[in-house]
Amino acid sequence: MSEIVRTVTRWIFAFIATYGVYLVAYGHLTPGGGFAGGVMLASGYVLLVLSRGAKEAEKSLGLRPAKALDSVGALLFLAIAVLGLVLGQGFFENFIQKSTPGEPLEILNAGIIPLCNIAIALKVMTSLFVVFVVMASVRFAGSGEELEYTSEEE
Amino acid sequence: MLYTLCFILFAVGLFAVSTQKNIIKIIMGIEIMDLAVNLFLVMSGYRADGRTPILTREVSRPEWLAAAVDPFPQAMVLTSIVIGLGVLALLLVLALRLYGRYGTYDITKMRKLRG
Amino acid sequence: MELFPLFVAVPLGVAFLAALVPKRAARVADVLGNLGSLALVALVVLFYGRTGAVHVGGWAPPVGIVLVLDPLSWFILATVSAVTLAVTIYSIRYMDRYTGRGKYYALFFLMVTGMMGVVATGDLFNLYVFLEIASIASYALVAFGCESEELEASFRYAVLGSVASCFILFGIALLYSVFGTVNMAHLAAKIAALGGVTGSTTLTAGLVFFLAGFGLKAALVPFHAWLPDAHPSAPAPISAMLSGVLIKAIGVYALARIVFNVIGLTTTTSYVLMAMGTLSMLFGVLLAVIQWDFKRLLAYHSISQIGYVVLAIGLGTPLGIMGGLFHLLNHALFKSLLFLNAGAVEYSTGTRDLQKMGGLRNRLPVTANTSMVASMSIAGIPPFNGFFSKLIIIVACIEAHQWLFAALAVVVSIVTLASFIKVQKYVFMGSLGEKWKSLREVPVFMCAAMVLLALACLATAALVVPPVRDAVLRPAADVLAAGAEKVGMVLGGVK
Amino acid sequence: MTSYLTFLLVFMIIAALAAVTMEDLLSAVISLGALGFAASIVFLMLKAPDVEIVKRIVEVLVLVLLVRATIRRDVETVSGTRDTFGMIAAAVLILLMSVFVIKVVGSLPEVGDSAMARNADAPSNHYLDKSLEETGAGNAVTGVLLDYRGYDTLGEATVLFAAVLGAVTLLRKRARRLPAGRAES
Repeated sequence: MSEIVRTVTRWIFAFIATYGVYLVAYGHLTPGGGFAGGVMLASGYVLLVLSRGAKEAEKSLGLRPAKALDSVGALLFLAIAVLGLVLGQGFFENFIQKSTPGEPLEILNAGIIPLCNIAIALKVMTSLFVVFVVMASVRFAGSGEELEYTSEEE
Repeated sequence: MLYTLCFILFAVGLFAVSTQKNIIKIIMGIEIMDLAVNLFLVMSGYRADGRTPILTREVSRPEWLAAAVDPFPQAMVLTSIVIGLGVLALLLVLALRLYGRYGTYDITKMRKLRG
Repeated sequence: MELFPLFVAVPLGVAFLAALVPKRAARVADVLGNLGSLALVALVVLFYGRTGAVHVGGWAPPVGIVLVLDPLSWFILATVSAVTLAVTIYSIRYMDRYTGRGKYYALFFLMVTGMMGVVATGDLFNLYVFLEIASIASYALVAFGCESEELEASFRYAVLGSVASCFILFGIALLYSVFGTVNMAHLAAKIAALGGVTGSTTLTAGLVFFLAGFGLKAALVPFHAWLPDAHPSAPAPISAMLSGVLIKAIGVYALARIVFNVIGLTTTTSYVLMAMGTLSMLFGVLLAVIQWDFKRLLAYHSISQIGYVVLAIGLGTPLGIMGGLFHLLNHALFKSLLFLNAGAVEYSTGTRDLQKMGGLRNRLPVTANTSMVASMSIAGIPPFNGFFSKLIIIVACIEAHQWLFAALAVVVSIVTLASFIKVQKYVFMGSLGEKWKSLREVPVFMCAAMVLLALACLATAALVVPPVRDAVLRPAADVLAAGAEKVGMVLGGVK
Repeated sequence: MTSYLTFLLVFMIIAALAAVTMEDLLSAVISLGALGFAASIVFLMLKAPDVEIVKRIVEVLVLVLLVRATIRRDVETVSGTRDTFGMIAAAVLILLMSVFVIKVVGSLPEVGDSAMARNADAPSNHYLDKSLEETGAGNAVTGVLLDYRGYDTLGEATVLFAAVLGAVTLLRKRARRLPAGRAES
């Protein structure tokens, strides 16, 4: 991609990232939430991949760390759910809100909801990013099919 | 009246899935059907001149309660949209691999499997 | 009862962990997978005979989601865990042929999570979400070997599966737009108050959408097009899971739960179900007899045996439902065993064509004997479990004065017997081809899995004996037979 | 309000028909994009901002994915309908749909009054009423998604995880190892 596009995307990525983080952080107070924020951040990274190609985008977020982050995000969300069970109140219990109900309409008072929001956003972002890098790096020769996909060699 | 338009959109999607030869068109047909169902769900939750189901400091609680739109279909649609995206990603990967193997998007040419 | 969500949390955790396993550590994935299935079997044993509801997140049913354990869902969970245990043992050595062991176990346990979620939930939209998990995982698993026909079979299966999911979601949207709730017990109470299906046209429309959607997931006749392509091209352990439990847990169980417990069975719906069941029976077995590809033949037989189950459950009489559930368990066991045998034969000879084989009996003794047990029970030979379940179904048909269906059931059973004699003759009997002289028996893990399933087949024959039957089968059948009225207590007790 | 909605929905049906019947694949994909963005506007008019944000961004990603699959030098345009079997199945399905539409749409409530208003014991009334005290979330939709029905969202995150894992497994370079030592077929 031309030089202009690359610098412009670097700037735009900053705005997209802040908007995405805002959506996640204020998910329970204003429209938005884990999904919207995660998808927004994913589109930011996809912009980087498209403008700088899969190889160079490796620096900002590589494929292998993204896959690991994806599983970690999922495990984090499962842990929050099971934590409710462990604390004896039952699966998916909003244990923080039940024990210490904060003052309403403030940012950090919705118990496990902000935590779940962050876990979901992390997960959605990395999942979509992995799908894009994987599909962007599939090359087709005219005749048959040779995959340049950088999956680990079996 | 609006529900009929949703059904028509669903029928267009169904028509595309069952008749088109091109794989990408079939995938688009599924996308249209999914969209029609999501639309139907959000419409079933709409309340005449209602307000968004988000309580903020500006609006008084009783007035908001009287006019707020149903939040539950919106939660269902949010989940359904992301499921649709997941299915689409998988279908496109299959389509790309099939394109790599057969060199065409035409489903009738891929007759390796007997009926 | 608080630990009931572990049924979903354990396979989910195993799936996420297996995805993290690097490719060099394939054995770690194997160990993880088998530990997971052992944990599931332990959970099933732990929860025997208990009934109850878990309010997820501490919210009462119509507001929150409720997980329900009643004898019927315990029965299906037990079937799924039994087959999962055998399949994970089998795939330790079988999957040496494929790369990406960690990914295989992750997708496999995601499919199991989906099935467990569908069976355990008492909430319609939740059932849709977990049905979607099981379906997406099975689309990817069918095309695990990335060969041309596997990709194509998986694409057809994925397209038809997505259409089915859209139909099911549309059905849920219709019910929500009229009744405002998706909790099964709450819905059942409201529908009963409205006077059953005849009450509102939207309800019949919803029922039609559910029949179409779940019919497609259970491969009933008008919607069976995907099964004969998808099951043979999947790796053997996966086709065993698909035929054995997937089409039952998310197809037949979900259909029965909604038709019986939520909407309530009327004579028209029971006739529609019986018609679909009989058509599947006939179509499946007639197409199966002419097949020469081992796994494709088994796939067609799956369609016909599912027809038996749906016919029996469609009868609506307590005996019919009990026969259907009993056959569902038997079919899960002997059909997965047959697919594992087909996989073992393909593992050693490399081909699935019946004509190329012959006389493998003395080279593959364990496979031959277990396949004999499975063939006898699917064909309904007296001492084996298939005979008893088919007998109960036929008696139930006669008791319900459905002479035509009873006769057809007998005819189909005879044709199944003929088809499996053909299989035994071509694959195991006869003279050993010179090409197969150098064959050795399949690895020990695969034999262990097949022997385990064969013993399970023999053991389930005992389910006919009254004391054992009343302990397991009758309470499960009573849940369905109770239909919509008693559902309040059963499905999470919302009044 | 409903006049705008009907106009947008008619526009969407035309865009859908165009997407399905158009020859050139790329323009078909673009009209699908138009359909998606019109849908997100409809969601906005139906007072569903959360859904609108997610739908808009997902539409962008879907467009990029679809364009990725269609832009290639040697993609010869393939269109037209499938063999007779496809046509018969389509005819039957569409017939079923139209019979159903005529029968049901009469009995469906008007778009304005929601299921929540008609059923007093619908859970949504509880969500709106108590979501602030019980879950602390001003946004009732996020409250429902993450606390009242958090189990759905766990299932939903697994769906995305399964889809991505499936995509990654299907695109790995070498899927099968040579059968070690078994009789070569």
